[in-house]
Amino acid sequence: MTQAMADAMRPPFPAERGLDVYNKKLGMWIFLASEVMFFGALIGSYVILRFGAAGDWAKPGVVLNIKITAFNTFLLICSSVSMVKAYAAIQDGYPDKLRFWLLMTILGGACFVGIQVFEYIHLVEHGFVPSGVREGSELAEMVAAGSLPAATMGLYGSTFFTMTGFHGFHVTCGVLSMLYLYVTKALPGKYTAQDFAGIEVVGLYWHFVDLVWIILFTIVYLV
Amino acid sequence: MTTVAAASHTAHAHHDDRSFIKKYIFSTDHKIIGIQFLFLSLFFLLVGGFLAMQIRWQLGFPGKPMPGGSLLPETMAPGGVILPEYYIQLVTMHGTFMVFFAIMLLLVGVYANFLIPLKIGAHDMAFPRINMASFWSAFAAGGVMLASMYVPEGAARAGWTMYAPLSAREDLSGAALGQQLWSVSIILFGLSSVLGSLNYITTVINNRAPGMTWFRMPLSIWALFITAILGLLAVPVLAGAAIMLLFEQVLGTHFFDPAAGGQVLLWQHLFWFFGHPEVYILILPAMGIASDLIANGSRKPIFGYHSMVFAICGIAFLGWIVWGHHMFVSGMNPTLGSSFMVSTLLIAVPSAIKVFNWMGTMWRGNLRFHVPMLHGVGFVAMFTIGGLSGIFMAATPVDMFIHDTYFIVAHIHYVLFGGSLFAIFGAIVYWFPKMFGRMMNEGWGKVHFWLTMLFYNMTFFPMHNLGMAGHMRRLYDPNIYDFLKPLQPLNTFISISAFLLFGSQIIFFVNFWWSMFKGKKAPLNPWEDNGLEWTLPSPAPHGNWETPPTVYRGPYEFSVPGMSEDYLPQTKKLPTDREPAMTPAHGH
Amino acid sequence: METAHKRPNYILIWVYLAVLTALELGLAFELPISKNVKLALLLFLAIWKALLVGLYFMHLKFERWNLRILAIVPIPLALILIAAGMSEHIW
Amino acid sequence: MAWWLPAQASTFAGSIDKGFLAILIITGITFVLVEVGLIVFVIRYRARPGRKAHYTHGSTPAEVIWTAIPAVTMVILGIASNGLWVKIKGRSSVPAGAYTIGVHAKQFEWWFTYPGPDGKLGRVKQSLIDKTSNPTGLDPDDPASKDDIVVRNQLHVPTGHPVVLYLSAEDVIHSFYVPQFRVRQDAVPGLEIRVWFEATVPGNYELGCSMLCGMGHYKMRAQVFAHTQADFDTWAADRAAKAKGEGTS
Repeated sequence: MTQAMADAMRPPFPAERGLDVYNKKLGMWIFLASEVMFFGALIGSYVILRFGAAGDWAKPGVVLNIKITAFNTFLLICSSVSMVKAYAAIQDGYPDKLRFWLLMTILGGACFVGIQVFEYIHLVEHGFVPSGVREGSELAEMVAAGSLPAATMGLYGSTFFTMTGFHGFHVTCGVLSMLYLYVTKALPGKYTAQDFAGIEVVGLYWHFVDLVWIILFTIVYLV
Repeated sequence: MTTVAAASHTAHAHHDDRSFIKKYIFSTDHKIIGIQFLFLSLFFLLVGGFLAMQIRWQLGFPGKPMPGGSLLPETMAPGGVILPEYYIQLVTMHGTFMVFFAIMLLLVGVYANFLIPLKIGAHDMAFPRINMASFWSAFAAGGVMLASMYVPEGAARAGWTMYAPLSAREDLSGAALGQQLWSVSIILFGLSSVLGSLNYITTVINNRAPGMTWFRMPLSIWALFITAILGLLAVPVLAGAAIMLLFEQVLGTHFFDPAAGGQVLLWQHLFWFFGHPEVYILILPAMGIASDLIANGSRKPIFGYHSMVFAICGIAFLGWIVWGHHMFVSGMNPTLGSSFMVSTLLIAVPSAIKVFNWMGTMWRGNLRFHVPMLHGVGFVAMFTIGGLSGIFMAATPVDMFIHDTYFIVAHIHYVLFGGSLFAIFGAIVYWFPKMFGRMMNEGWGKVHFWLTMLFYNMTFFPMHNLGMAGHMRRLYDPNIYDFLKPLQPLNTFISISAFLLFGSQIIFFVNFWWSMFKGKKAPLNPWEDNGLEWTLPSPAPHGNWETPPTVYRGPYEFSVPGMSEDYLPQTKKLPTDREPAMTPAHGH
Repeated sequence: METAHKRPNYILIWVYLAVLTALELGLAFELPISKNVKLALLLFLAIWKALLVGLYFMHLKFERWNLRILAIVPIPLALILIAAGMSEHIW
Repeated sequence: MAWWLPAQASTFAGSIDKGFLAILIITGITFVLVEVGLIVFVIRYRARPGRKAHYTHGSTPAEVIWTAIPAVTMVILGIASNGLWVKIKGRSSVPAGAYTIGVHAKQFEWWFTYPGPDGKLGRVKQSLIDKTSNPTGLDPDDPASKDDIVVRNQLHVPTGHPVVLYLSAEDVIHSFYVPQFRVRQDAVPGLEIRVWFEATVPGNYELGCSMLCGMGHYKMRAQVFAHTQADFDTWAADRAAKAKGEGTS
């Protein structure tokens, strides 16, 4: 970022030299550090539980639909690119391009959440629930037939829904805050090449959520 | 709530055009938020104290009807006699309220909020609205926790550490809604804590006044800054664990359920991974505040400022790799036990550095025993006992004997009451003028200090002996055991001392409220201190400074040779001082 | 004053991410390699992707070190927790 | 002596007490040093008119001294304690030929399983647990379980012979604690934890749960009988004969 831009987003109060990053951006990075610990606790519990589990884990793709989730992953990656394009656009001073790319990002995120909700409904219908496998469901029959390991299905359900659920919650928060910025700031054209703090900050959050999904997709769906 | 209503009387001197609600209830001013936190946390301190008195009644006079106990419902204490299930709720809620809602809010909520902008010379926090959200989510968390005591089956009853599976299964604990509300409250509390922490960290990094370099910051600010980092990174782990616990209770997940492959020790690892940094969250700010009080009272620069800073950082760093010492006898891998023992013992080093530096500060000083100084010295004396008794628990073989006995109860109270709470009392008296524009009564403050010191030691010191005799924690009636029967007189003695200790807090309580309305009007700088906050009127106005202060030196320049006064404010420019190389101001 | 920083080619990063995701998907099928090798490869690809997002989209590559430290600090802490938790099962 | 450490009744009770006393001496010296120092400073350096405090920012040699001394002390203490820790709780610490007893903890009672004449504990299965007929879940299909003796709330141990306990918990975490033996170990659901000790003094002791396990935690108590080896053998034979006579375990 250029010095002049950085200065515009600095508080007007003279201060001892800090991190040379404006407050909102620094605050977002600090918040993300705490988010790393939050997801670290959830993912760490999953790793510890799976590592110590008595039996095998269900094979990838048997319970979860990898294809639709792979598409969802792709969607989230695309929305990350559109977010960064929005950021580049306003940095260069094109508010109309910003509006376009931001809208794309919002749509991408909304689709991701929609598909995840669809996936959840589908899974629950098949009998995959946070407590494991629902009695008398399609999956319960598979467990009985031995094509799914009975010993670890409870942990599978617990960890899957907790991790992806909280990720989905974060995506939803991201979509809502981008929508808020889109309506209150981007549409009225309040962002300029000198002041686009909101876009950069929400972008950082959005990329972080994408980053978490990249890890989750690999360790939950593919391993 | 009384807390907010009372805030309204505090500052009528500065009339600005904000409405009453904006000014005192949904305020974004860090000082008002700090005062809100003060009322909230003092309220919970009182609640926690009441619970402790009930615990002590049962232990001192087991099975006897408690005075006023007939007011409690049949499900808690029929005829005033405490029931076992109510007793473990008392134990659980006393720990929860005191750790999360009293001490942590008093230090991190009140003093981080109130002091950071004032002491580094900022207008306000970096994110005032997030700051307000932090208070209101703490308020909600406290409300939920308080409400959980009034649901039909009563409050959570698995101890403040909430060990699963007892906490996770209602058929084993006997409480469903109470346990769930505990989890919900802790999740809200985690949110509040993260919002607060990110605010404190950003403010300290970016919003220091010109000349306020890192090594000119008061130790209280250093401690609060490091504490905020600990809170930022540790509390999300607790929130994650509490979420898993809530899902276990509500959705029937299996994280901690061995029958379905879950792991019981996972909860303990998560809880103590948060819990040990939490212990330092509860003591580091008290150490920082005590440093400020002792330097001021000794009229001497703090001894070894840099090593004090490094000791704070060292404690914070070691705090991440010692959590296993809470789990030596939990069935944890014994090799981990060995490594956790070594890292735990090493914490004695920075703690010793701090104690000796406080003594070094007093050495050849000119000690003024105002009430805050008394509390500062009391802090050092009592924290030393708490720190030393920790070494017994750190040594694994000895811990095997005294783990989960009253020895650990004595230890934690020496650190949290003798340490943190003494520093907090000192801090309240010390910054009372900046908060409310009046001084607290000096004489009654001294009476309160000495009575507290006396009864506090009478209450908690004998607990070491209880623990050495093998008295387990959280026993409803120790007389079940033959070998504990001879300890009953000691337990009764402790209980009577505890009642007297609680009684002497009334003095503080009355002094606090009386001084708020009738106390002596406070001058600008009643303690003749160097800090930036003392250049402001008492109480400090909204927005703090019209023009930012410029800082020329560290905060502990007392008794500088050649000066007529024995203090030298940070903002006073001497002919030899150079202007700081500050970053220029930028307009919009 | 100019755009002193080099702006990365975001579309190229996007192509990278898409290709790496496709590679991961390929690894999810039954392959004649051991489970551990597969796990290592998948983790490697995931970390690569995560680094691409962190370094380019979140601009960590163009930030000062003190901001990078902020982003890195929590990771070893989380790893310590995981390592201790896992060590319960290997003694 | 009720306010001091309880009597020593196991082989490592003496070592643990020595560790306790060593730490008590180290901390005691520090305690006296600090508290007396504080009192002296408070009196000697109290404010008097016309006096000014000595202006100093510290002293590096002093910092080095009070960093180094605690550091060295703590490292020595750690090394010394670790030997004892490994001896008591280490992976391969259980002495060969130790007498095996199964301990099953549940809300709010202790169940002890003695191996009987064959010296082997039968297999247990959580799924077989029945409150009245099979409180510890002993598997009747295992030949080793046929002669096992199951006793509620009474732990009998021989003196002069190491005993290894296999701790299990049925519902929540409990903690096995006999103060005179200086031994404590949590019993954790889902884990089988070994803990050993060797009683030295015959007598009656008390075993308590030291981990909050629910509203009956306070009364989760069992009696411990440390017998001489001869008495213990008589007791065990007696119980075995009784069990045979009843035809059930």
